[in-house]
Amino acid sequence: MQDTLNLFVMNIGQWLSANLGTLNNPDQIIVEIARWLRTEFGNWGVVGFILANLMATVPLIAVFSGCFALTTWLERKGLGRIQNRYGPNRVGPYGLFQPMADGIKMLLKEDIVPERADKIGHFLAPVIIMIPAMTGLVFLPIGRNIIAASIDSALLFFFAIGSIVSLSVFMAGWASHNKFSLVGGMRAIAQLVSYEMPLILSAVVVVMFVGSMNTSVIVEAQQIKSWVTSDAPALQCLGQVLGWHVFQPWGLMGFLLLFVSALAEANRSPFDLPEADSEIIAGHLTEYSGFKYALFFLAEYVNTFAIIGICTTLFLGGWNGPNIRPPWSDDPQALLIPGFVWFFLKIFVLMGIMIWIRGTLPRLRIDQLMGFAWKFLLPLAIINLLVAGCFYHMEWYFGWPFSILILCKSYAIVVRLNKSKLVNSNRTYTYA
Amino acid sequence: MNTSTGYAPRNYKIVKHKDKTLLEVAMGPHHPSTHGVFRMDVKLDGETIIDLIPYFGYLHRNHEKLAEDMTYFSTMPYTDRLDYLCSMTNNWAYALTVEKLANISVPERAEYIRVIIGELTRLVNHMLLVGFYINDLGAIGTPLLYALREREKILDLFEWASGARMMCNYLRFGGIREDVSDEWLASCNKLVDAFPYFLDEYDQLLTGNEIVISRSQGVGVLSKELAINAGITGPMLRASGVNYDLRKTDSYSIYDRFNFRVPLGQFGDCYDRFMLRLLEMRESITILKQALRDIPKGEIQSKVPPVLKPKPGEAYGRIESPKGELGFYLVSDGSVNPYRYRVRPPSLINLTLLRDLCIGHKLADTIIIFGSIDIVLGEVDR
Amino acid sequence: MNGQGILKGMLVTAKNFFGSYVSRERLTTVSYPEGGNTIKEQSRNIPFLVFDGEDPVAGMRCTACQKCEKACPPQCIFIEKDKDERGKALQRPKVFDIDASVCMGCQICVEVCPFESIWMDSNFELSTFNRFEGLQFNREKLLKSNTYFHKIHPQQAQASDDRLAEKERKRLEREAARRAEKSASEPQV
Amino acid sequence: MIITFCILSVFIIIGAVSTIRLHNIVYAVFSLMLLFSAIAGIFLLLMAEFVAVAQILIYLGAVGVLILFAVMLTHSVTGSSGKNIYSNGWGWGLLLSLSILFATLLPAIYFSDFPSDPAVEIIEPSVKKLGMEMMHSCVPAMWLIAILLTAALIGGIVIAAPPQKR
Repeated sequence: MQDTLNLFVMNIGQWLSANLGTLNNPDQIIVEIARWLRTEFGNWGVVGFILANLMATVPLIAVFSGCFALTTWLERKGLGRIQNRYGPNRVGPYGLFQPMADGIKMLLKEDIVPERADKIGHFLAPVIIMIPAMTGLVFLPIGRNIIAASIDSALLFFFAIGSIVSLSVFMAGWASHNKFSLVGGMRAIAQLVSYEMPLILSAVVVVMFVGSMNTSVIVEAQQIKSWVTSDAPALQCLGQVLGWHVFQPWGLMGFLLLFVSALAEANRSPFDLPEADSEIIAGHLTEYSGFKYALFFLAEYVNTFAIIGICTTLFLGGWNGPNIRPPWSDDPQALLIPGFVWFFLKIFVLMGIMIWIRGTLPRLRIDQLMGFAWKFLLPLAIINLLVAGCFYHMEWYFGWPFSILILCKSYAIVVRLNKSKLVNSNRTYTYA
Repeated sequence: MNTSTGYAPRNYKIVKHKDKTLLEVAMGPHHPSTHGVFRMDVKLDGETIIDLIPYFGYLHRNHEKLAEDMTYFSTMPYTDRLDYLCSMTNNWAYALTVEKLANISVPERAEYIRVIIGELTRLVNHMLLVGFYINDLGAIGTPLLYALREREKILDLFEWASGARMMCNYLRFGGIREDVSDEWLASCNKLVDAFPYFLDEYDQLLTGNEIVISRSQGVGVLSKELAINAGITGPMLRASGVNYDLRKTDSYSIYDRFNFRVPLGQFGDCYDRFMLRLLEMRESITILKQALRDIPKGEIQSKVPPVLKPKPGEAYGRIESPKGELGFYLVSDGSVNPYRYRVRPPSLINLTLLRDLCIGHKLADTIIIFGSIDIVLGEVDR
Repeated sequence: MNGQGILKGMLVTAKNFFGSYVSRERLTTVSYPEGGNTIKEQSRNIPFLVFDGEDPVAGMRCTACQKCEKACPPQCIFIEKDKDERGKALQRPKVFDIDASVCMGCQICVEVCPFESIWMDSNFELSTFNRFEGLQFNREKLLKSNTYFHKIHPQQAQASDDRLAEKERKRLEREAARRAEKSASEPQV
Repeated sequence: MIITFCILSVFIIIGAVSTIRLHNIVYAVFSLMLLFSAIAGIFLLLMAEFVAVAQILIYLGAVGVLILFAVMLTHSVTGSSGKNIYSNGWGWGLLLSLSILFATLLPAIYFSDFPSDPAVEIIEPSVKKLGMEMMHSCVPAMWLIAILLTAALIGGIVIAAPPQKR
């Protein structure tokens, strides 16, 4: 074992000296190291095979759990500041060690399982909720060819995996044998199943335009090729940004629909009925404590990251961002700033918006939630599909006004249809 | 003896209701949004409420029996604990009743300070109600903390005047305990001028909010006749459109000197009750402005014998507390202690209608209807 | 339902979010141990006994008249009169206990006390590990000097000193008047 | 490759047996889910991504949740009835089923001609080609299914909707 190790170290030194000289595309450093490691593991046999697979997945889980810790801190700080108070500022500078403190607290807390709960279901629920959360991350193109698995039907796989969440939430609700969690479980299934329809339909628009469900192809399609390959750096920057789908009329509507149903899929603010703390204490999480609760929490946040990641890849141009081709490099596709910087920036911006929404909006009732999905989001998604189809075949000077007109009109019609008689009759208050 | 037989036997009864099976849930004393210790046994068909039985009495402290063997004066601090959110209006009602019983006159300056304190307490109470109501709706704390931020300023004024933030024990028979300095009046003026900005911010945040509208309009509708028959008083009654405000009808103490308006609702549902509190806050500000403008100098407490022995008789004094008509009924037999001491709690009487308002609505609506009735368990259980 | 209300609401929270970094008025929380605490001059918590001069027991104003014991609503004050060696009752309490866990700080004892001897303290850090020894305040724990009284409640202390001085002056006048009247009646005899 | 295949097939057997044997219906549904996901795994091994995705989406996401809904709404869920699975003639039943299995399976294997070395050319399974195929050759079938599904959906809603009081 000793000689393979120093052989390994010697190779590293050799490789570094060879490559650092040219550095013709700076954002590919990680990809170069990964490719080189994979060739190195190749000749290690079975151990190498396992290590190569781990290399693809372990950094993913580590990075997104780190993002989870950062978002809990961001959320508590953001909500604090919205409510005119400091966020956590005792543990570490500006409270940065607060997620660690929470983690340790969760580890040390006693894990109470109610006496009448059926143990197997109670134990399995957090395990099963981790599977869709983590596998959802596999299809996110974090940087230029930094992706765990770029398979052909990536998007479809993502939505298929997403539907398992409702199963585990119901198992948690059912297994803890508590009336509030039973109600929470039922609400969760109803909500998750009925919000998958708008989610998938608003994502289909992008597949229709790009022609493939492979996420890295979708992200590539969001660059204006002619501008990016031109020489002027300004044009390169604009090429990377203006190509995003969100700047198309159908893209903007699709993005809004996708973001709203993502809020519902991830049980975030206006739709957090499964664990509505003012009505049914903590919904399906009532009987969980200690590390199982932390697992549920981690899975929920990682699930939110996965769905926000899909939002950015589909509409906000995944790792595309205003960066230019480094002048010293000859490779036309090289980029100065690595792609994952933009990807994580967009994720945290969307997360910030979710925190902002959580700080402001109250909760919907269960029947309004259903009504909102089936009578508001779904028709708009279908109309958006129709408009995108026409937009695809029209010239741009016909397409833009047509789609903008149709989308706004349909939004107004659907709003009027949903306005019930008694509700929002604007109230007059007589003064005696 | 371990009764569980491996499978999980049900511990709740499944009640046959025609053909559907009902889930009986105890929204028990240990529930996050019952504003204190209060239990509702709810029969659920899916999410809609079939039957609701309220249980209260968890916070019963035997207040009325206790008062029968204490002197009139030493019961005063206990009235703070009745409706612990607005302690000074309880003192005022009790002091009013004893003054009626022993016909003690109250000097001018004391009357003005009592009105200022009463209206400040009304602001505090309505702010808390609106904050907790939106918190029950689901906005995690943001409107509540804005309300608490404003409430802090008023509690600082109370602490400056009486020495304590919530349990002030500030009013005495025939006036108030300590005079209020001029700086206090100046800072009170500053607060009253700055308050409408907070209310406008609140309006912009909440009243137009679609989710608040769709969740609270048409929920828990209280008709005029039912409200009058059930003896409902206060903002809940006015939300149904009945024009009955003790400050206007009784015009006790010096309320006839201030001109202010009384807002009335139209439908009497949760949204009206919520909006009414916001509008009443604006009216309280107009009263405060007028009171602060023409408060006279002078002594603050009329001569009262240290150990009060009112001649035998009875008296019933009532005021418009932020929750409704708060009344005290005292019977004295000439001795130092009252023979009978009875409190008319507006929260309890408003609570009796909970079952009629909630039936047919969803589980989430009961929390909102309960929140909009504005209950403080200290007053309900006494 | 067309979303304007929600957007307006979001603007308000955004204004508060950025406001909390800028204006003091939007960030009202005070971090307690480090930052200041907002004790007002009149704020009251648990009563204490005032003594003049140096020696606490000698300078005690309290004469054990037990008025406050009778008037206290939750009856949390316990007084025992002091006896000197020959068993004659002294105008001083040997035992003056206040059960701080029962006392609700209602200030009735201060109003009832005719000798300005019991006043309300504004010190609120009273937490102890033991409910019985820690919160049963005996006489030694309750006695505090008049200077301390002037430090925490300057106006009240000044007012009570004026009243005491006034009473002292009236007593001296009565004394002088009685002496004058006695001396006037003396010569005729 | 072989190891994963063995693990998955073990899961399939466990899932299938426990679906039948378990008294508690809720556990039976969960083991059914295990079965479906193991089958999806095997499809993935065969590089048939689209079919694996369809398997997860349809069986695990929809059929599984549907059965859970059905289980939730039935009354005695914890299966306390505990009827005994073993009827006395189980030996003969097993023998009969095995004989039928071999009578049909063996001739099928014997007569069908496998290509000599199976993986001669790996057909490139791509979703695009499947899509094209679906849209071109079997469009009428697509339309038929679409109409059938909408009819079923509307029928479901009509049954579930509360009776409208005229």
